[in-house]
Amino acid sequence: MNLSAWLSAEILGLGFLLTFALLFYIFYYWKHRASYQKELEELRRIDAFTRLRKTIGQAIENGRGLQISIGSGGLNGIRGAAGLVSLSMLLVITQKSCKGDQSPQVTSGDGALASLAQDTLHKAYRLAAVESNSKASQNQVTGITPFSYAAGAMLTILDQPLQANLLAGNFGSEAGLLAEAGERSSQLVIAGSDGLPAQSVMLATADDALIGEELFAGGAYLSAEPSHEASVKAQDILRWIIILIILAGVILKLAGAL
Amino acid sequence: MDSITCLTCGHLNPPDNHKCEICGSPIETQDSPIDATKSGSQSPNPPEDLSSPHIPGEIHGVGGLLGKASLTPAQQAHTRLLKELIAGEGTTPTPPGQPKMRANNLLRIGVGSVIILLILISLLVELPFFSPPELSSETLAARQLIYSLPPGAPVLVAFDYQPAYIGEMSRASQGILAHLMAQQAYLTLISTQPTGPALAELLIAEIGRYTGSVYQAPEQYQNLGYLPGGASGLLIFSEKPHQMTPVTADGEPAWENSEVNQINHISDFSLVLVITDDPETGRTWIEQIGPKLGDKPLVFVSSAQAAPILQPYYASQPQQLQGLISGVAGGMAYQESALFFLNNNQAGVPWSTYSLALWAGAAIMILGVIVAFICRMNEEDSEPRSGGMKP
Amino acid sequence: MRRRPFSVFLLVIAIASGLVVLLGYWINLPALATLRDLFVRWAAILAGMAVLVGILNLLYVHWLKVSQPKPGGAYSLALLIAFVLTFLVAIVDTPTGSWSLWIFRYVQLPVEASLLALLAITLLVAVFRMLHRRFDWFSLVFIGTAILILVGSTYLPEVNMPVLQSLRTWLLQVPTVAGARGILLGIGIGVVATGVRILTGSDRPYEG
Amino acid sequence: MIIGLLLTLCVFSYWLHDNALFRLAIHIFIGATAAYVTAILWFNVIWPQVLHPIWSGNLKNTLLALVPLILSILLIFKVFPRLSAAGSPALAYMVGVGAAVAIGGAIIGTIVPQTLTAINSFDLQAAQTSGESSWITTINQGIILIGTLTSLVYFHFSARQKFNQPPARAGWIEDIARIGKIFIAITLGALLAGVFMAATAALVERLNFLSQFVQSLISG
Repeated sequence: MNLSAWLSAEILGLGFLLTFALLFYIFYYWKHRASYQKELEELRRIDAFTRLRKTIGQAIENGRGLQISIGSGGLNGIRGAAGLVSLSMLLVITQKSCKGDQSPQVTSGDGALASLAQDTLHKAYRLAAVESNSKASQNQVTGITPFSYAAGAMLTILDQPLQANLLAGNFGSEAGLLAEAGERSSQLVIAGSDGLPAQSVMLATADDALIGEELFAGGAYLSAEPSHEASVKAQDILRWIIILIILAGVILKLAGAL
Repeated sequence: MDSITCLTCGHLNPPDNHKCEICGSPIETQDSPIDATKSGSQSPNPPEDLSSPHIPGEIHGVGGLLGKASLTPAQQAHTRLLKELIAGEGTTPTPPGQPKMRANNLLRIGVGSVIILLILISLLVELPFFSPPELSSETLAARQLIYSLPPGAPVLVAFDYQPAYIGEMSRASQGILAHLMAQQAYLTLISTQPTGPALAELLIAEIGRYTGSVYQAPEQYQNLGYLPGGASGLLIFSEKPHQMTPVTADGEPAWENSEVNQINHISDFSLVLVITDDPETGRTWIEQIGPKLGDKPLVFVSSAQAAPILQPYYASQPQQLQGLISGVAGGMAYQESALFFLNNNQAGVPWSTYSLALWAGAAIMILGVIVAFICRMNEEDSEPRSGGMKP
Repeated sequence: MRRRPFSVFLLVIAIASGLVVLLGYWINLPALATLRDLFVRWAAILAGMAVLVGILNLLYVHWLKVSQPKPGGAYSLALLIAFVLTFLVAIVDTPTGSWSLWIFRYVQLPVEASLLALLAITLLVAVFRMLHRRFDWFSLVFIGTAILILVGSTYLPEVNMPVLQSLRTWLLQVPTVAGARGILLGIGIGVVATGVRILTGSDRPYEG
Repeated sequence: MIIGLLLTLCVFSYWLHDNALFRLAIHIFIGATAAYVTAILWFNVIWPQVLHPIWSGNLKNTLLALVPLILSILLIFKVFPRLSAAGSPALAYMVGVGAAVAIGGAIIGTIVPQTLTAINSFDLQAAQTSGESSWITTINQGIILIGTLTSLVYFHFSARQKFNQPPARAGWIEDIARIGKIFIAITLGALLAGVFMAATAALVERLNFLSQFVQSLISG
């Protein structure tokens, strides 16, 4: 007998969503109240993020910029989520680096993402109370299909004396070409994507790769924002809930209850 | 000053280095900016130690592996070149300014020339060395579904792959598309990627060249062109196809032919065939369209890179995918098994050359493991590293 | 920090439109369903328009490079010329006309396919570099699986390798499925987290 | 045909070294692709879905058709730095709907089905009835279950800060995560093989194109 017949998928899904939203709010207010200082120590070490945080500082020291490629996913569906994560990372990175007049170079493969990146840059300048000096070429669409985007981004990577490349967003296997271009110009390459082929390629080509869900924790690892912290905590708990549901379901199945 | 140990490969680097000479990964000292252009001096232990011992190991490895792939003397010469080049990664005298860039370039050129020459040679010799792939159960299932289609059955075909994959995807899908045409199905072509419509037209024309009878629009197929909005677009298309795609790719009114003018819901198609290179796109189709199809079958032609993710949907209970043809192998198997003959064995991606290239790739990867292992042996004295992404 | 009224307005738009669509997944009211379909359809059309915005941005940046002489201005000029020519042909001849298809076939396809072909070489080199970077069991399992599957995907008549092929099938049907399911679930959770942050207004990428 | 050949060679030259020909080919390619996409957009989106509906049908349809038109115009404002702010509402709308579709897709499309499949695939009855010997099937199902759970655990982020040590997760979580990492490595390895196969197909196809061209020249 099929479990989905016994338990309506919609109900289960709604349960997941509400649980997550609830947990998110609880943690959000908890973090907000308690004036938390050591959020970062509360997360397991992920080499890619550790190195990224160092690199941001070094970029300012050497006056060499960062390039952030936020992919060509657009805003729809799961790909869109990857793009939104990369934007929240862009906000944090720009806030940190624009004081040293080293605001990052952004490339994207979609108009909506590029516009959002522009707004994010402005917002970062505003929050950092720095005069916006962003040029049109600082945030550009380098191509409109995944491969033409990758090809254009390769050229911008090869052209500029960059400290590091962050590939965060929706990519296909063409991400390998971007990573290789960064390697050619001896830049550090940190890469993460929601696409699975891209992840395998990044693992092989990039200096540091983010696997699966790690990309979606980017905000929490880079900033001390309570909302990011809260969502990571909520993610952890939701994950355990799913694990328990699977275990319970299997046990019930073995017991023949389903 | 003490020399710095690279946390990544354990290699001892001179104190002024910021990127490891061996692995090129940044050396994490708090105050040292990662700047490869600064690191350039020779490694404390002479690089010859790194390279010389592993030559025999490689001869064993390469001989053993490429041997299976029937090496011509020319190819052996090139594998030897490759070995020297990898040895070069340790030994190349690296002038200040570009530490391991040159070694990397040499490695890239070496590896590239080996595999390119291998492919070119086997293309010219054309030896039918590898036997054609076997017909897998999911491919067989797809074939049975096509056979069961009545003439004139409306079939939705999605061309959702990047033009870059045309070699693999056309080889994978030619068989089933030619079969659909042989069954006189009425094809409705669509794509959620703007370059899809052109790919569709090209493939239809190409198959026409192979089979001798070219499908004609709008009598035998209509090309609905580009469907914007990814998941959202599909969601609406599945319920209101006319509303979401009122015209064809070249702006003519669509849905005019008798085979399709009665179609008001995705489940009115007799079969949905999705040709994709990307597991995300594939999952979007399965998740948005699958549930709405009712008892109508959903069949995939997928690139080899998407197959590992899509296969579970075929195996799942209840089955979310009724047929799957994956990669060049799947396409070949389908063609071999079908009752008609496509005269395209030497066009596009010849199976024998392709197989040989895969063998060469595997051999080079094994070579990489051997080289890395031997380098590792030489680094034994430095602190061991648990490595990569720590759990 | 007090929010400006405009950003409050944006916040309301984002949350309202999002909630309508989200509720449509669960609450089964005809009116809501119609509204949701309308919203989603508009979003799909806008996604198409966003592509156009991207193209305009692309052209704008390259126009700047051409107009105010910069290094690489010539390339940008080539890009703009290629754009104008192709656009004229594709508009006059329609995107599926023979001329448009000719350009597609002999300009776009070769470059894209060649880039992907380069990736094959890049990956092989990357394997060397990766194993030098970190020679640990994770990398070895990673590369080892790849090798096994590559070898198991071909069929030698002389050397029959049932073991290799069944091992490949097992790898693809058991551990790969397990790992993929875990990763996909993880990504799913991450996506939900991102979406919730947007719909609760704690992430507002749209406010400049 | 000759153009295709030249462009192919230009791109392949990047394999040797980054050079002007490669850059030229790439720029032409980006321009041509963008133009083709623009034409497709005109024929499939802008005309039939945004402009045409305005003066077709009754007042209600016209009004409904005005909304995407206005939103589209607002979106286009985003291109011009001065008018950029005017485009934000359209963008906010897209972000809102996009986030909702993402949540819906992730929950209805991925989380729930994958969870249920993980449970349902562990099916002893099926194991008994299946052709192959039942205990092998059961073992495989067990492995899949363990793999799914452990690789999920691998992602667990929260950790505890011990006294002047890097933050680490509880020991037992670490152990489970280590197992999960093996499965993740295998999955990504399988995908790497897939990507390599796809890329190799492209390489073979391109080289075949070249060699056939050369052969046709030789044969005249």
